Amino acid sequence: MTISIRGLLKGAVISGLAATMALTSMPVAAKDKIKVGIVSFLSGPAAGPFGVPGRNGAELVVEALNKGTMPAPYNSKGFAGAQLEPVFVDESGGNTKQVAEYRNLVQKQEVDAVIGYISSGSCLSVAPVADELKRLTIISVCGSPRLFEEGDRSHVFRTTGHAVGDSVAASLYVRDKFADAKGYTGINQNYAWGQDSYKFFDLAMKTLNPNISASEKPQFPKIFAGQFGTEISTLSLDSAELVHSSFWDGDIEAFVLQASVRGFFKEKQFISTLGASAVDRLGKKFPKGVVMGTRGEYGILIRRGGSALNQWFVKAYRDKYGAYPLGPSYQYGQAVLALKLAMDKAAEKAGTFPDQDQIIDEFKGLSWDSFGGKISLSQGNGHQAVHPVGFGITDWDDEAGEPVIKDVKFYPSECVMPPAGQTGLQWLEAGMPGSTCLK
Amino acid sequence: MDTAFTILLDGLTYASYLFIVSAGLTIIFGVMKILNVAHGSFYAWGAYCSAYFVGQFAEMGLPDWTGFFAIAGSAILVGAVLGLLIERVILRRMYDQEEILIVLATFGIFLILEDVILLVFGVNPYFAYQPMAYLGSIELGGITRDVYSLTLFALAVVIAVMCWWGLNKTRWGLLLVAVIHDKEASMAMGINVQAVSVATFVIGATLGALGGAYIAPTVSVAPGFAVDVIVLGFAVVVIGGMGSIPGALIGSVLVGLLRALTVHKMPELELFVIFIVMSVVLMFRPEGLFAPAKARKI
Amino acid sequence: MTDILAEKTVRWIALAFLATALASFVLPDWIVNNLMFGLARGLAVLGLLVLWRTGLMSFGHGLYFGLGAYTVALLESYVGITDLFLRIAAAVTVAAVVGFVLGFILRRYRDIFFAMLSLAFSMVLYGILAKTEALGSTDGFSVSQTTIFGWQPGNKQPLFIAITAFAFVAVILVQIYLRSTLGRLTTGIRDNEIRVEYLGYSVAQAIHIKYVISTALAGAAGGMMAMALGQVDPDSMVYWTVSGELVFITIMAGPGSVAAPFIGAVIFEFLRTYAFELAPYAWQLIVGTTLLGIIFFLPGGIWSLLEKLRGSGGRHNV
Amino acid sequence: MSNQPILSVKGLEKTFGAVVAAKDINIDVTKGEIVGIIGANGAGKTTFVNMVTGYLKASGGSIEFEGRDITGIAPRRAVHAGLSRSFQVSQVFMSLSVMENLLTALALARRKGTSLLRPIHEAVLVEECEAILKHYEIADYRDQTASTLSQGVRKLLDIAMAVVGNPRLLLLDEPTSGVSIEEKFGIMDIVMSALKSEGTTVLFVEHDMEIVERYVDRVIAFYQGEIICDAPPAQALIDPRVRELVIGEEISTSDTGEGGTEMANA
Repeated sequence: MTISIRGLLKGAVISGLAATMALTSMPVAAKDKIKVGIVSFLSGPAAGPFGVPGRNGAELVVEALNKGTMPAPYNSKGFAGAQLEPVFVDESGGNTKQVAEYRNLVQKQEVDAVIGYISSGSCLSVAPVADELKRLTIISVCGSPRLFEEGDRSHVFRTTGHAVGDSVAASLYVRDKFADAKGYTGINQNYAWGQDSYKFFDLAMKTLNPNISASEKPQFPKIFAGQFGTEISTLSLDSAELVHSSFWDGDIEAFVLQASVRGFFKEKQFISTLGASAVDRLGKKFPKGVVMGTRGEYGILIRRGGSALNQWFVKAYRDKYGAYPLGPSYQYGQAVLALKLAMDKAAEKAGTFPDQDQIIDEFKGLSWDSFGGKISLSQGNGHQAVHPVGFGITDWDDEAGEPVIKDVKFYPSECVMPPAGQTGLQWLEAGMPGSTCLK
Repeated sequence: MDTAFTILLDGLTYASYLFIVSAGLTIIFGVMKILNVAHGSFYAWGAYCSAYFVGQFAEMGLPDWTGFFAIAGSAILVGAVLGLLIERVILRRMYDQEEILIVLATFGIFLILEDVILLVFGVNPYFAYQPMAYLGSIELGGITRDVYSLTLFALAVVIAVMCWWGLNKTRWGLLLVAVIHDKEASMAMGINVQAVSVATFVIGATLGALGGAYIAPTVSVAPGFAVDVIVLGFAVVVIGGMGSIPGALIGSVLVGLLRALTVHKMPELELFVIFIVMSVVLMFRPEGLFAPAKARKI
Repeated sequence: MTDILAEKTVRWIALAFLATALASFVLPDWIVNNLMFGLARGLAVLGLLVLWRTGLMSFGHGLYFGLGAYTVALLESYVGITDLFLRIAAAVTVAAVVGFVLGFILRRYRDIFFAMLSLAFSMVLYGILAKTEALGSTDGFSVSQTTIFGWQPGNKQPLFIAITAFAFVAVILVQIYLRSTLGRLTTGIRDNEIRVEYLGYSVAQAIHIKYVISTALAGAAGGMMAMALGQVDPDSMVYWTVSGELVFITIMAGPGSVAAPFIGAVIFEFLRTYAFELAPYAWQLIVGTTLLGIIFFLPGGIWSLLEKLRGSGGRHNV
Repeated sequence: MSNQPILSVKGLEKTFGAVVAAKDINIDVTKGEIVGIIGANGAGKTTFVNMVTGYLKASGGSIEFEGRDITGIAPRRAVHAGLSRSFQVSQVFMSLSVMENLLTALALARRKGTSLLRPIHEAVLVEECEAILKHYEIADYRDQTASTLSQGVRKLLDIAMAVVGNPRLLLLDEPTSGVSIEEKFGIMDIVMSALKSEGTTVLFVEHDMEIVERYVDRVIAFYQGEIICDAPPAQALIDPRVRELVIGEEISTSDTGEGGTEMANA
C-alpha cells in the first residue's frame, strides 16, 4: 500500500518537474505533434447517446485529418502540419470534478487545447478556468446560452448553437404546422438545462403563438428518475395537446417506452428538441409523428444526401462504428475541423508553427463549411457559433427499414438566435426584436 | 374524482416499485444489521440481465410472454451468484465490525460493480420492452394505463404476502424471527446463524435483482441508473423502520401517495418530498414508524 | 496553548505544514492544486474525526460542506465580497449556525439513526439548491479569484499558503479541544453515557458541542474548496456521494491522529487523479477496491501504517 | 438543618405498565446515617435508587433532598445537587485506564464552564487521583485498561468515581454483587472507612446479610415494591416477615438469586 502510494507521489513529483521544465523551454518552432484533450461522457447514462458518439465523431475526423484522407477543402495533412494526439477524458462525475480534471489536463498532461463538454454544467464551470489558465478550449455540444452571456471569454469558443435557437425553432415549427393547437405544456428534467429549455420555449411561444395557452402544470421530474408513470398521467389529464421536452439519453427512451404503451402519442403532439438518439435506438418502437430536432444541421435531419463532405462523414462513420453518426458526432467532428482551419490559417500568416495567441486570432469570427452546412462564429465577439436550426416529423421508411424525418424545415440563424450583445433571456422577453421570422 | 382516482393509482404503482426495491434491503438489515449500499448493484445487475435475456429471446423469435421467464430467471441468477459471492467473500469477514465500516464496505462493492457492469455490458442502453408491449393497455379513470405497471402492484402484493407467510408460518421464518430478535440467544439455542445469514442475504439480493429485472422493460437500462434507487430504498426503509417488512410496506405507500399528490398538485416539490417525509418521521420516531422503539440509554 | 506547542507530535505537525507551504514554491501547479483540494477536504474530515471518536458518523456532512461553498459563491454574486478572510469567516459562521440549530435534533440520536437523519437533512438542502434558479440550480456558480485585503494575487499560491495556515490553526485548536476535559469525554461517551451523566455532565450537550465543531470545520472546508476550484454546484458539494466521500476518507485516514485526515485527503486526491487518468472507464473500480483494501488490511487507516513505520505501535488516544 | 432529614421520600410510586415496582414508599434519612436496603430480586430496591437519582421518573410521590424538591430531575442535576450513586453492574469507561477514568471523574467534578477546556492531565488533579487510588488500594492498577480489571477492582473504581465529587448523599447499588467472598469485606472496609471519614450519608442496597449486619445503622426491607420493615439491624433481621420474605429465600438460594425471585413473587 505505502509503496504504491509513495511510488505514486514520487512519480507525480518527477513527471510534474519534468513538465515544468518542458514548459519553460517550449519553442514556437515547427512541431510535429500537438496534444488535445477530448472530453465527453465515457460512462454514466449520457455515454451511450451523447458521449461515445461524440468521441467517435472526433476520433474519426482526427484520424482522417492526420492521414489527410478527408475530402476537400480539408485534404491537407495534419494541423498546421502537426499530428494531433487525442487524450480522451470522461466528463461524468460532476462539475467540480470536471474543473479538477481540466486543471490536470492543462497543468499535468500539458495539452495544447481542449475540445468537448456536453453538459451545460461542466462547460459553464470549466470556461472560467480555461481563461484563468489561458488554454484554448473549444466547447462542442453544451447548449447553455449563459456561456458567453456572463461576459467575454478570451480562450473559450463554442462551435455550435445554444438552447435559445432550439426553443425558438421548435415554436416556429409549431406556428407552421400546428397553429390551431389550444394549449402547450412540457416535461423537462429538473436541472438547469431542462428548466432553461422550457423557459425559452415558453417565452418564444408567447411571442410566436400568442393564441396557444400555457399549462399551469409543466412537469419537471428528477433527472434519470426512470419512472414517469405519474407524470404521464398528469400530462394526459392536462388539456394542453402540445408537449415540449428537452429530455435526452435514458430519460427520453424510458419516457417514450412508458408513454407509447399508454397511447400517449396518439392523444398528444410531442415536441422533442434533443431526443434524436432515441429515434435510431428504439427504431420501430419510436412513435411516428413526433416533432424532432437535432439542434442544427446534424444527424438524422440531414442523414440522407447533403454535401459531399456530409456523405463522406456518414459513410466513414458507419464503416468504422457500424452506426449512423448522431448529432454529437457532427458537433465534435466540426469542432476538430474548426481547430484545423484556425491552425492552418495561423501557420500561413505566421510562416512558422503558430503559437496559441496566433491561433486564437484566427479562430475569432471563423466561418467554415461543416458537414451539414455553414457555421460562423459571429457572436460573443466571434467566439459563439450560429447556424440554422431545423425540425421535422418522425416517420418509418419501410424499404430502408429505418426511421426517417419528414417535413424537415430549417430556420436561419438570424431568425432563431438573439442578435450579438443581447442575452437570450432579454431578447425573448422583449419579444425577439429583430428576428427575421416575426410576422 | 378522476384525478383523485388517478393519484391513488399512480401513488400505489410507485409505492409498489418502492416496496419491491426496499423489501430486500429491509430484510437484510433486519437479520444481519447491514445497511447494504450494494443493493443498488443487485438492482442494476438484475435489470441488465433481464434486459439482455429478454432481448435475446426476442431475437430468437420466441413470443413476447417468454420475457417474463427471462425476468424471473435473471433475478434468481443475479441474487444467487452476486448474493453468495458478496456474503461469502466479503461480508462474512466483517460481521464483528462497526456498522459504519460495513456500510462503507458495501459502498466499495457498489462502486466496483458499477464499473464491472460498464466493462461487461458496455455504455449503450439495453431495451426489453417486449413484456410491456405484450400486456398492452386499458382505460382506467378516464386515462389509458399500461397493464404492465399495474402488474407491478400485483407483484408487490405477492412479495408482501410471501414475506409475511415465510416469516410467520414456516419453521425457517421462526428461526429468522429469533435471530432478528436476539442473535446471541439464537446462537446459544443452537440456531445456525451463519446459514440463516447467507440464506437471508441471497433472498434479499434476489428481491433487489427482481426489482431491477421487473423495472427493466419500462426503462432504458443504462449505466448509473441505480444510484437514485439506493437513496430511495434507504429513505423508505428508514421511514418504515429498519428491518420491518410491514414498515417497508407502509413507508412505500406513504411515500408513493405523497409523491403522486405533489406531482399532480405542486410539481415543484417533487424533488425532495421523500426526504422531508424522512426527516419528519425520524424526528418524531427515530426508529421509524414500525420498528419497536428501543429503550434509550439515558 | 504554549504547552500544546511544546508537544512532540504537534511539533511534527507544524513542521509538516510548514514544509507543505514551502513546497508550493517548487512543485508544479497541478500538484499544488491537488494538495490544496486535499487540505481543504481534510478539514471536513477532521470534523468527522471529532464525531467518530464518539462513535458517531454523519452521512450528511455534505450539507455543511455545501453551505460553506455556497456561502462563498453567494457572497460574491449577491454582495460582491471576494476577500479571503471574509469568505472563510462567513462560510464557517453559516455552517456553524445551521449546525447549532440542527444539533438540537441530532444530539438525541446515535448510530445509524444519527447517520441517516444527517443524510436526510443534506438531501433536503440538495433538493432546494437543485430546484432554485436564484441559487444557481444544478449549474451552480463559478467563484472568481480570491482577493486578500483588496490585493488580487496573480496565481493560486497565496491562497494555497493561506489554506495551509488555516488548516494548521484548525489542527491545533482541535488538538487543544481533544486534550481538554471536554474533549476527553469523547471516549467516555462512546464507552458509557450513563456514567458521564452521573459524573454531572450532559451527554447531549457534549455531543452538540462536538457536532457544531465538526460542522464549522466542514463549512470552512467547503468555503476553501469553492475558492480552490472556482466552482460550486449541488452535485459535487451537497449530494450524498459527497458526504460518502468524506466518510470514506475518514475511514481511510484512520482516527489515530489529527494529522491523519489531511494525509488521507491528499492521498485521496492523487488516487482519484491517477485512477481517472489511467482508467477513465474504471476509476470507480479502483477507488472501490482501495476502500475495501483499507477496511480489510488497514483497520486503523493509513495513520496506523505510518505509526507501524515509525515503530511506535499502538494507537494514541489523542 | 441538623434535625431536618437530608433525604425525605413521601408516597413514592412507580408502575411499569401493570407491574407495580414501588408502592407508597416513605423514608426519611438523617445526615450521616448508613442505611441498608434489603429485599429479594425484583422487590424494587434498584427502582428506588433509580428514582432517587433521577434515572427513572416516579409515577407519583415526592423526593426532597436537603429540603429541596428533586422529584424527577435529570441524573446530572441530582449530581449537582449533591447526590451520587454506584451501580450494580460497574459503569466505568471500559477503554480507558483506571487513572484516566478517575481523572475524567475528578475533572468533571472540579471544573465548570471554560475551565473544562484545560487539559485533563494536570499535576494538581493527577496528585489527587494518586491519593484516591491509594486510599482505595487500587494504585497497582493505575495504568491498566478498565475492561481488563477484575470485578472487585472495577467495583472499587466505580465507587471511587462516584465519590470524587464529595456527594453528601451516596447510594450504592449492591457494592459487593459479583465480587468473590474473599474480596467483599475488603472492599466494604475500604469504602466505608473512606465514606465515614467524609461524613457522607450512605444508602446501600445489599443482598448479603453479613455485610448488612456489619456496616449499617438501619435496615429498610422491601417486598414487592413496599416497605415491610424499617428498623435497626438487630431488630430488623429477626423480624418474622423479613426472615420469611427476604432472608428466608436469601439463605436457601444465596448462590442463585433468580430462583429466589420466583419464590418471593409467588
